[in-house]
Amino acid sequence: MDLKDLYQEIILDHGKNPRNLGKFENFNKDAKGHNPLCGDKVHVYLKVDENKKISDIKFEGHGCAISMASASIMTELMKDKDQKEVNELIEDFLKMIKDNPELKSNLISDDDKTKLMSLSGVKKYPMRVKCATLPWHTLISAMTNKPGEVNTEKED
Amino acid sequence: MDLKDLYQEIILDHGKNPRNLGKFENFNKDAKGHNPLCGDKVHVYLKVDENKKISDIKFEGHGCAISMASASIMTELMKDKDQKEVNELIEDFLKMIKDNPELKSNLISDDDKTKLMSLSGVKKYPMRVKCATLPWHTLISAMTNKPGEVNTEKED
Amino acid sequence: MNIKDIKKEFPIFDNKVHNNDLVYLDSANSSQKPKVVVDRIYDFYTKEFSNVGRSVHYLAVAATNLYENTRVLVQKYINAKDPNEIVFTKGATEAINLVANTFGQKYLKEGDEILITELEHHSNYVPWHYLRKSKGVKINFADVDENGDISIESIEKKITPKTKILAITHLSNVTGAILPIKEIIQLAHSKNIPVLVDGCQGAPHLKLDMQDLDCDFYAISCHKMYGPTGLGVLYAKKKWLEELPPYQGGGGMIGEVKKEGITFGDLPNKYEAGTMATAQVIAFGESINFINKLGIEKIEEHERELTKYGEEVLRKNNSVKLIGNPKNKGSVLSFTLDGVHPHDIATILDEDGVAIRAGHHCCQILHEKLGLAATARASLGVYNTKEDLDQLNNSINKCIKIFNS
Amino acid sequence: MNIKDIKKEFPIFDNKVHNNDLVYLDSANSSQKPKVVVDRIYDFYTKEFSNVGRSVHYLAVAATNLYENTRVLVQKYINAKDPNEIVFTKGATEAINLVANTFGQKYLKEGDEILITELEHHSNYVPWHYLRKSKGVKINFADVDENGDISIESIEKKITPKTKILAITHLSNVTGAILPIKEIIQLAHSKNIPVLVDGCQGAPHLKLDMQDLDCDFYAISCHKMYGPTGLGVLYAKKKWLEELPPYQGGGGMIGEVKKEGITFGDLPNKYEAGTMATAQVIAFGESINFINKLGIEKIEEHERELTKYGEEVLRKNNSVKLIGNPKNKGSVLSFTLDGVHPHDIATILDEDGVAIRAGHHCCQILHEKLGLAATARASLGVYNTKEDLDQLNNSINKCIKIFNS
Ligand SMILES: Cc1ncc(COP(=O)(O)O)c(C=O)c1O
Ligand SMILES: Cc1ncc(COP(=O)(O)O)c(C=O)c1O
Repeated sequence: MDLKDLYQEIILDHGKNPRNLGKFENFNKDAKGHNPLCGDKVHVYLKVDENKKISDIKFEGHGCAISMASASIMTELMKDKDQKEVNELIEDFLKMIKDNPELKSNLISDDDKTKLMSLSGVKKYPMRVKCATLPWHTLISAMTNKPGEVNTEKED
Repeated sequence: MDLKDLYQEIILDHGKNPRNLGKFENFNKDAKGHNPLCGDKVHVYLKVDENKKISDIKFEGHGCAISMASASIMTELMKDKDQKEVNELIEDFLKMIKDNPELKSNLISDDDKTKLMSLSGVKKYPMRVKCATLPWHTLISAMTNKPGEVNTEKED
Repeated sequence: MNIKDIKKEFPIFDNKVHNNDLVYLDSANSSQKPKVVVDRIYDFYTKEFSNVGRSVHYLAVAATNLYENTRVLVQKYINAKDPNEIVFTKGATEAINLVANTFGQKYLKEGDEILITELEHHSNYVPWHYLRKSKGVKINFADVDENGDISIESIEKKITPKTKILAITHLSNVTGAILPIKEIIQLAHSKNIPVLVDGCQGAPHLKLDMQDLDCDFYAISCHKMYGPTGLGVLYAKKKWLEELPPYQGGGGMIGEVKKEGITFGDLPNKYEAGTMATAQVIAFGESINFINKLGIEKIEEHERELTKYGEEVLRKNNSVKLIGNPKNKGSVLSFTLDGVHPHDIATILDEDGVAIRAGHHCCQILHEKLGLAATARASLGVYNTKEDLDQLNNSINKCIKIFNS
Repeated sequence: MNIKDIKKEFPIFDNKVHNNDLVYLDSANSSQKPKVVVDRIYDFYTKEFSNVGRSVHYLAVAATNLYENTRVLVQKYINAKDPNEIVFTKGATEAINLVANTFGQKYLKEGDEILITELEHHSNYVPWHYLRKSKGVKINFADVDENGDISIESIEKKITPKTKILAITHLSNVTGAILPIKEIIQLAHSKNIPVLVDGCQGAPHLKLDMQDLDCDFYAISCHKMYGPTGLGVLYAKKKWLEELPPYQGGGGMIGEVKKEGITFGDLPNKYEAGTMATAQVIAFGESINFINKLGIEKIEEHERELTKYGEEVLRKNNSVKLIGNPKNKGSVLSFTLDGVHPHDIATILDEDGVAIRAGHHCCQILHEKLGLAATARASLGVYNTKEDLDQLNNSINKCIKIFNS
C-alpha cells in the first residue's frame, strides 16, 4: 500500500519529534519559506563559518508530517557540510524527488541515504511533493541570502 | 414562405421611400432612439398643438427596411391624432407585435390597419421585433418629452 | 426524484477513486454536476452553438433567448424584483471585485471605512483591501466569537459614522455559521449603510429571497451550485446598477462610441462586457431547474439532517476537535485531529476515496484567530448520505491509527 | 484528418437550419467547436471533476495537472518563453481590461498618451477610455487608410514623446487587414513604448510566435479558437506580470493575508483570483491539440485560399461592395449591398441557413470613418469550403431580387 510508503516509521518519528527545531542566537543567514496554498511555513537559520561551512542549522515552522520530517532530516544531514556539499546534496535530493529512483551523492552514509529516501514516498502524491521540498528551497534561499520568502509556487 | 411575410411589397416600398422623412422648423417635441447592438437610429420630431394634437410629425434616421418602414407608416398614421389616440395606437401596435393576432383600435381605417399589419411579419423574427418597435418607443419618449435617448435595450 | 438516491443523477459517482467509491465531501470548494447540466452543455455546443446578442441569424437568436432565459430563472430563484438585477460574472470573486471597484470609485474617499468580518473568505477581503491603497479607506473587522459565529452586536460595535459599506458572508465556509443576515442588513440600513452579502455558501444551501432580505448586493458562485465553472452571479439592486459606473469595458456594454467619448448601454448589458460565458449561463439554467425540481426546502432539510448527523458522529470521536459551534450551522464540518496535520488527514482519507479539503480555506484571518495554521474540512452537498459521514469517521480513525501506532 | 472534410469533426453541421444545411460564416464572432473539445468537457465533468489547486485529494490533483497542462500547451502554441507568461481570463476583453487597469495604475499619469487605431474593436478602446477619466490620459488614434489598412507610417505619425503604450489589433474583424505588427512592435520598442496586441482574430488564423514578435501583451479569445466560451488568454512578458500590480483580488492569488495588509502570490497565481474556469481551460487544451493536429500552417493556407476565392466571387457580383482591400487580408469578408440594409441581408441569408453578422461589429469608430452605420460580414473558419462561399453569393442574389423586384 502506498500510504505505508508515504508515512514510514521514520517520517512519522521525525514529523512528531523534529530534530533541530528552534532558533539559535548567533545565526548569520536565514530565510523563510511559505506555501500560500496550504499555509505550511518554515524558517531556516544557519551559522556559516569562514570556510563556508554550516556550523549550525535549525528551523522553526509548522506544517504536515512530510514537511516537518523533511526539514528535520535535512537539518541533520546539512550540519558540517560546506557550500559545495550543500548544493550537491540539495540538487541530489530535488532530482530524486522529481525523477531519479535513487540518491547519487557520495557525501552521506548509506544510513543517511535510507533516511532521506524515506521521503521518496511523496513521488506518488504530486500535491505533497511541495511539502517535502519546501525546506530545501528555503535552505537554498538562506545560503544565497536572497531577501524575502521562498514560495514553493515559484519553482518547478 | 415567411420571408415574403416579412418583406411585403408595402414594407419594401416604405423602406425604400420613407414618408415624412426629414425635419421641420417649428417642432416642439422630439426624441432620439437608438439600438446600440445594431446601430439603428431614429429621431422623431413633433409639433403638438394646444389641443395636444399632433399637427405635424417627421423623422430622421437610418436603419433596416423594417425600421424605416415602421417609422414611415407610423408617422403617416399619427398625424392629426391627439394624445389619447396616439397612446391607444401605440399600445395597440406594440401588443400586436408582441402577442395579439390583430389590431383592435377603431381609430384607423381598415386600409391603414392592413398597412400596419404588414409589419406583423417580424413576429417570426424575434431579433427584428426591435427594429419594428424602435420608432414607436421613440414616439413615446417624444410625447412624454423624456430627455435623452430611447434605447431599445431598455424595454421588455 | 428522491433525494435519497440523488447520487444517481451525478455521473461522477460511477467512477472509482483508488478502487473505492467516491465519498465527495468537498462541495464547499466546488460541487459535482448533475447529468442534466453536463448534457445541456454538450447539446448546446453540438446542436445550437452561437454567440449571443450580436447576430440576427437563427442560432444567435436561439442562443440569446436561452441565455436571457437563465437570467429570469436566476431572478425567480432568488426572488429578485427584476431580471436586470442579475449580472453574470466569471465567478463570485469577480462579482465582489466588481462591487468593490465601482462602489469604491464612486462613493469612497480617504478616511471612509469598510466593515467586513473575521470570517470572510479572501474573496471578500482582498477586493476591499485594494481600496486602502487607491482611496485611503480603512477596513474594520467585526469579531468572530469563540463559537465561530458573528453576532449582530459584534457588527453594531464596529459601525462608525464613517462606515460606508458592510460586506459579510452568508454562511461561513469554515465554521458553517449561518449569519443572521436579515437582521444585520436591517441594522446596517437603519444607519444608511448598504450591504454586500457573500452568498457563495448561502446560495447552494439556503432558500433565498432578495426582496425579503433587502440586501444591496449578493454574490453567487455557480460552480458551487451544481453549475459549470467559470460563472458567477452578482445580484444588485437596480438603483445601484444604474448609479455605479461600469466595470470592465468592451463589446456589448456600450451605447455610442466616438473618439471623444463613450456612452454606456442599459442594463443588463452595462456590466456584461465582451463575449460572455454563453454555454455556462445556459447550462446554469439547468442547475436551477435541477434544484427547483428537488425543491430547495427539501435540500435544506436533507442537509440540515446530515450536518446534525455529521456533528454527532464526529463529536463522539474523541480524537476529533470540531471547529466552530455556531447557533445555526450549515453543511460545513471543519475539524482537527491531535497530532495529525490536516494535510496528512486529507491524504490518508483520499486513499479511501474520501475527498475533503485541508488548509486555511482562503480564510487566513479566521485561522490566525483560531490559532491554527490549517484545518480539515468536510463539506456537504445534496448527494451526500449518512453512510458518507460514517465512512469519513472510519477513515479518520485510520489516520489516528497510522499516526499513533 | 483532411482539411477538406473537417466539417465532420464539428457536430453542429449535422443540424439543419430552416431545413437547410448550415453555412456558418460567423466565425469572427465565435467559432464552432470540434467534437473532441465538447467531449473533453463532458468527460471532465462526469469523470474527473474537481476544483483546481486547493485540495490534495485525488480528483483535485488530477484536475490541477490537467489545468496546468493547458497552460503549457498554450505556451508552446504561441511560443512564449515561460508557461507563467500565460494568464487565463474570462475572455480577451478581460485580458485587455487587466492590462489597461494595472498598467494605468502603475505607469500612467495626467497628460500621458495611449495610442490605438481607428480599426480597434470596442474591447481595445473602452478599457483605455476609462483611464481618461481616472488618470487624465489622452487617447490618440492612428488613421486607417482607404483600404481599411493601418500602415507603419500612420502609427509613426501619431507617436509622441508622451506615448506610453500602443494597443493594436493583429487582424481587423471588419476589413480583414492583417497588420504588420512585427514591424510596428519594432518601431514602438525603438521608442521604448510597450505594445499590446489584440489577437482575437490573429490567434485562430495565424501562426504565432511571441518570442519572435516580441510584443509585451497579446490577448486571445478562446471561443473564437474552437474553444469553450467564458475563457480568454493573456500572454504577457514575465517582467510585466512581475512588475504590474494584481488585478482582481480573491482566493488563490495571495501570499499572506493579515488584517493590516496582504502580500500577493507568485506567477501564475497572482492574476488568477478565485475559482477559475477549470473545465474550460482543460477543454481548451483539446482545441490546441485539434489545431496542432491539422497544423496551423495548413489552416492558414486553407483560409487564405478561401478568402481569395470569396473575394473573387463577391467582386464579380456587381451589387456587392466589399469593405476594405488591405494588402494582406485574412478570413473576413465585409460588404454592403446597394439598397439593402445589412440587417435585412442577414435575415434573408439566414432563411437559407447562411449565418453571417450585420452591424457595426463593435467597431463604431471605423464605421463612422467609412460613413456606414452597419456592414454585413461573412467570416471564415477551418470548416468552411468554396461551396459555402458560392451559397453566400447565391443568397446575396436572392436579397437583391427581393429588394429590387
Ligand atoms: C478584434 C477583436 N477584439 C476583441 C474582441 C472581444 O473578444 P471577446 O468578446 O471574446 O472578449 C473581438 C471579438 O468580439 C474581436 O474580434
Ligand atoms: C465564502 C466564500 N466566498 C467566496 C468564494 C469564492 O468563490 P469563487 O472562487 O467561486 O469566486 C468562496 C469559494 O471559494 C467561498 O466559499
